Amino acid sequence: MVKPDLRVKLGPLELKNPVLTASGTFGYGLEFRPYLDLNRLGGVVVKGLSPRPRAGHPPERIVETPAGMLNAIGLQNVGVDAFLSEKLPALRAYDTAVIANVFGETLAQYVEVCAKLDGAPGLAAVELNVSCPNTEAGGMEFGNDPRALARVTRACREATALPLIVKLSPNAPDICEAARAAADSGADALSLVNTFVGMAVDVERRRPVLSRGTGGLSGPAIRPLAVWLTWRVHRAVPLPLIGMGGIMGARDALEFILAGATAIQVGTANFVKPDAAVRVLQDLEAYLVRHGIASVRELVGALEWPDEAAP
Amino acid sequence: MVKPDLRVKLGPLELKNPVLTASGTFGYGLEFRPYLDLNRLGGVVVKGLSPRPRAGHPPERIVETPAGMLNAIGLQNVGVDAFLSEKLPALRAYDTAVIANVFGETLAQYVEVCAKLDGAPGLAAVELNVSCPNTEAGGMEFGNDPRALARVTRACREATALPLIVKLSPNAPDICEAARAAADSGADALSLVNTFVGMAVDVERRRPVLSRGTGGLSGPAIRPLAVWLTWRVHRAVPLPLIGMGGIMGARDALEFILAGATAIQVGTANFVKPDAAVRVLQDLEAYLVRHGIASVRELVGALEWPDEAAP
Amino acid sequence: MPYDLEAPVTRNTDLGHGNFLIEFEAPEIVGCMKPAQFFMIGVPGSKLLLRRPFSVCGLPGTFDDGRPGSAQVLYKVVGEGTALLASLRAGARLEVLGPLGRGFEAPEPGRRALFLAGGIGVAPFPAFAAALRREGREVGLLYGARTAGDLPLLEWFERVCAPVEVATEDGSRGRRGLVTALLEELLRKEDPSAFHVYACGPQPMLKAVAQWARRHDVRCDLSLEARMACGFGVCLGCVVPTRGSGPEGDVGFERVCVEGPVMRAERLAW
Amino acid sequence: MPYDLEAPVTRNTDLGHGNFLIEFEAPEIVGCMKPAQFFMIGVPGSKLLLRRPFSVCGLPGTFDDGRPGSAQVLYKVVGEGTALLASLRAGARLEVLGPLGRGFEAPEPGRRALFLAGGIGVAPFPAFAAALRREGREVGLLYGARTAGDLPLLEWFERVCAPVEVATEDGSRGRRGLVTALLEELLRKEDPSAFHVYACGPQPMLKAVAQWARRHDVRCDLSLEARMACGFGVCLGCVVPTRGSGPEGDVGFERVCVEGPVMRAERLAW
Ligand SMILES: Cc1cc2nc3c(=O)[nH]c(=O)nc-3n(C[C@H](O)[C@H](O)[C@H](O)COP(=O)(O)OP(=O)(O)OC[C@H]3O[C@@H](n4cnc5c(N)ncnc54)[C@H](O)[C@@H]3O)c2cc1C
Ligand SMILES: Cc1cc2nc3c(=O)[nH]c(=O)nc-3n(C[C@H](O)[C@H](O)[C@H](O)COP(=O)(O)OP(=O)(O)OC[C@H]3O[C@@H](n4cnc5c(N)ncnc54)[C@H](O)[C@@H]3O)c2cc1C
Ligand SMILES: Cc1cc2nc3c(=O)[nH]c(=O)nc-3n(C[C@H](O)[C@H](O)[C@H](O)COP(=O)(O)O)c2cc1C
Ligand SMILES: Cc1cc2nc3c(=O)[nH]c(=O)nc-3n(C[C@H](O)[C@H](O)[C@H](O)COP(=O)(O)O)c2cc1C
Ligand code: FES
Ligand code: FES
Repeated sequence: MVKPDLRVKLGPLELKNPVLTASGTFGYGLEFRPYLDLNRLGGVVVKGLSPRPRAGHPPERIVETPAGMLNAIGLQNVGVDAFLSEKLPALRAYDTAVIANVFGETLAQYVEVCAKLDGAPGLAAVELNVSCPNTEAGGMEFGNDPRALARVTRACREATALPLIVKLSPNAPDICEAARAAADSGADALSLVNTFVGMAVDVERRRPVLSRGTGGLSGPAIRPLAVWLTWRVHRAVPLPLIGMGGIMGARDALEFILAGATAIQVGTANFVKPDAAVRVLQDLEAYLVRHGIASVRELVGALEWPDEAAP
Repeated sequence: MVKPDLRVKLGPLELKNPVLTASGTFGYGLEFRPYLDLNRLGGVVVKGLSPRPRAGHPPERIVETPAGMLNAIGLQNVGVDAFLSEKLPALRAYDTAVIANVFGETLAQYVEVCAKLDGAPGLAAVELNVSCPNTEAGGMEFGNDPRALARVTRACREATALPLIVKLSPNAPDICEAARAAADSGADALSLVNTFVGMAVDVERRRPVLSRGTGGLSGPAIRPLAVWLTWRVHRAVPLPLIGMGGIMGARDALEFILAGATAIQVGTANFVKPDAAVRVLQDLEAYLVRHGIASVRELVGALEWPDEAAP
Repeated sequence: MPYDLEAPVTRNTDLGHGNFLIEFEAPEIVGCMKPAQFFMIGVPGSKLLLRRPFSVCGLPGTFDDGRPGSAQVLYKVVGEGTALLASLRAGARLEVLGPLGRGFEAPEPGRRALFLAGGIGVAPFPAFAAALRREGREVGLLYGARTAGDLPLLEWFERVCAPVEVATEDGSRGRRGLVTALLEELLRKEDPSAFHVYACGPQPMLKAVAQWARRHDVRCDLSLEARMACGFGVCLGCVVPTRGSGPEGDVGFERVCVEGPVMRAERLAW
Repeated sequence: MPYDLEAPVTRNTDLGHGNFLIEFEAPEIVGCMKPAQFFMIGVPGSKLLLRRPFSVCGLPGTFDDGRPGSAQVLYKVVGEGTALLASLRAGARLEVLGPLGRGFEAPEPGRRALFLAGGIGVAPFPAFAAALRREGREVGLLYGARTAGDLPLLEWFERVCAPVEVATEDGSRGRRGLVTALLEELLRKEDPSAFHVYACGPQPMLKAVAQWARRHDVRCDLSLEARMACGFGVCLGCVVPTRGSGPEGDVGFERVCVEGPVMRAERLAW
């Protein structure tokens, strides 16, 4: 059989294959050069960028939980300027879509980062991390308030001509409402999900393990929840989706694709197996060959909903 | 050291120890006689009861996921009358609090079951499962709509003099709002959490594994989420709480107790290790002895919130 | 009465083509177990949350080289749990709950036992065949599979049972075709009411056998499979639709782990 | 350059009191590994999602009975991951990523190496001791623990290093008290600037040593521990506060897995 066609389109963003790496789990990409060929990847989403460098939270920042982990890194990052001058030049040498993940504590900070990224050569898209407390609105996360989410999306839309991806939080009261707010405000695509808020307790010391008390849950534990949210958003909103949450192998990636994701991101798996993303890609291709499927696009949302099922 | 005091009080409901078994994971209790001494348990919550017997959903009803499982049993049960005539007489012979889990598709059904249970000798309390679609309100789950939740709680409160526990759904847009609605409407205690909605896809057959499409996620995977929700509700509402979600051992039970649960329920663990609940109890007692803690009640909500933590 | 034990593996033999025969020591369980009852088996520390159901294949007296107090389980690697089992060596420990479920009943006096096995569905038959032969009963086996490699323990059955007839879908051994064709053929030559049919295998095969048995009014028991969480009746996850078990005496659901795994063919509402 | 390999366990020796020495074959990694660098080790199919970090304890040439192309790791059972390791036999397979992190640098010419170990914190020292001794350098060890059983490999060090002094909190071996007392005592007798101190052990011990080294202006390197998810710099989970690394040159956070595990004591902002 001829090689299956892996190309996918997320609105204006064209990818040579649907396998990306998730923000915060792949550093600035370059750290993975010993483990895999970056040229193989559909894209790389770098660690979240803020206007200025950030130190992040004190330890403990991470803890393992059953089939998952909690993290409260506190968005430590080099800042957008250092990213542009020190990281991007090396990264754009690879044949992969470089996507900048952006966050802010105010609308102005989001806009500032987007504007700086706007003209950057070798940048393929911007992904907005809206799971960040809005300090001007009492600390409620942007992503949990559809109006704030719409405002930040619209402002970033105006600040950059790059394809705009909005990354949804699973902690929003209604993720479909959030999806619609982003869709109506100029997003080209949606990615989902970010981490779920959780807590682990050190029962010997009788305090939370993490210094921040809570952290974001990622890894295989959340996959059934994330697949379900992907399918819900897929049926609610006409935008292309990027699915993630606990993808360890191609089988898991296919769950998201069948549930409506045009592309997927590999996150926590990168920590466990540094070449996880390339393995996902290889095995995805093998699946298409085995099933005689000419293009991965045929599978997007191709889940057959059982007759007996709930609507 | 003297034996630690394990007694706890959930409003009017007094238990000899805080270890209960969760509804739907312990049958009608009697099935566990080969595996453990029912007299050891603080209480047994039986499978959800409806006015009339229910056949439940067709297979597939369950599927394992990482550190968890999805179920869509469809509330198959013998009905409240058969429970009262066939199950309760044998069960009440044991020195353990028997708690009836109740659900309905209409408010009237909840009330009907509560009224039938009201005078039943040997019944210690009623637990309302409100994660059930309200057929009179377009199928939205009672637990996801604070007003419907308040109404059903108040109606059941009037229908029975038994201690009333309302079991919260983690799928509600705001679990604290649901908790307040139940508290304000006459609940004596709250239990949390019920299962999270999720989905698993059979990628070879390109359809959901479960006949219903979705199922409820339980097991260790959800523990960090459930512990966090317990702590949130504990700080929001003054009612006693019963915590659950992925408790496999005493360490896990202690996470919930420290986060504010006065008692806990062992669920999925009963499938994996039929004597799990008694092991939890034994090891909990050993922990108290090791730490020189006179009463388990000292630990309820005793989590030290770190200074650096988010509020 | 079931026991929940830690059982040491005494051997784990690769029979080729992904089929393995594992043996473990569990004297308490083995002492009260009947053919076609099953175990829930877990591997401590593994990433799988739930145990997996496996029929007892061999009990003391089934295989000549079986150890006292031990049982054998015949399994095929189809996923993570069975792959994990296949990786174990002697000395490893299993968590074993059993005996569970309702096993096979011996045929009425005068009837001959006829086993229908599809591939790994042969697993519950050795213990039953050995027990029946000890009582001097006649036992026949019709054994179907996709291909010759998928016929584990065939040589053992050829020593113990008669007749033993084989069908493979690719014709690589015995007749080309399905095991149900062997059944039709045999019972064209002989009087169906002289037999008690026991069938175990993939669901499509069992459905065909059940239909056939209903049509010809042959006494037929099926050993069923289902996804299981608990194995002892409390999760309600393992049900099959059966006639007369519903709330109003209509079609309802019964548990493979308690009302089965062996059920009379005519009860199934497939 | 790190490799991610499947490495067969060649032995796993119980040293008593929950301490084990495991050996595995990983020639590519071992060929370019330095003392105090570390591995991320996972057990395939286990229920743990993340690998666990372990220092290299022995490299070819460290232990007389070490196999070529193999490394030894000294570990203590403290939780699920280490308990799982302890259950493995020769022939089991590990997932091993390494070498990772910055290891020990040899002391400047003329300085003597002085190791400070707290319990299982002794793990990175054998490979370093052997390498320094091969170059004819002098190596001393001050070894503290709670009790006599918590002093794994003490006999080995007594053959290779001098002086070797021991302190236990319960006095069951050597001096009663903390290892830092041994340090103060030794350096009261000798000129601190003749030493390069290397310390590894529980955080309170390292903090005390770091303070002491700052006070006496002794060159001191610490081998740190932290919870790790990745081990190669991308999760930012393993940080410690260090001076001068913050966004404005203030206190910031550095990664134990990349900027460490060996860090100069004065850099830590504890
Ligand atoms: C009463 C009973 C007795 C059984 N006896 C045997 C036996 O003696 N030997 C043997 O090899 N197998 C037997 N099985 C089937 C066996 O339980 C499954 O093959 C096993 O659970 C698969 O586990 P896994 O982790 O390897 O696969 P999974 O990763 O769980 O699943 C792999 C594939 O198997 C299917 N599957 C999963 N669980 C079951 C199940 N319980 N029944 C049918 N299909 C399933 C899945 O749909 C999937 O296609 C029995 C099942 C039951 C219910
Ligand atoms: C660079 C480095 C090198 C190390 N070298 C060795 C070594 O050579 N030998 C050895 O025995 N141990 C070493 N450790 C510590 C070892 O990684 C932990 O003991 C191990 O991860 C515990 O895993 P577990 O699953 O058994 O315990 P868990 O169940 O994960 O935790 C058990 C206990 O250990 C604590 N803990 C968990 N992870 C760590 C960690 N990374 N550091 C410190 N405490 C932790 C927890 O707070 C808990 O109290 C090293 C750690 C690092 C970072
Ligand atoms: C340690 C860590 C750091 C993360 N940092 C970011 C981040 O900076 N920006 C962001 O949008 N998401 C971040 N995420 C979320 C992931 O990109 C991803 O949405 C989530 O982990 C779910 O996918 P997974 O289960 O495959 O890891 C982070 C996740 C982890 C585990
Ligand atoms: C198979 C199954 C059936 C359940 N049935 C019920 C039920 O009838 N009523 C109810 O309130 N909760 C039911 N639950 C939810 C459990 O009581 C419990 O809230 C949930 O499983 C979380 O706890 P766990 O992770 O310890 O299992 C069921 C759970 C499972 C796994
Ligand atoms: S497997 Fe749980 S009821 Fe049958
Ligand atoms: S362990 Fe991931 S950055 Fe150090």
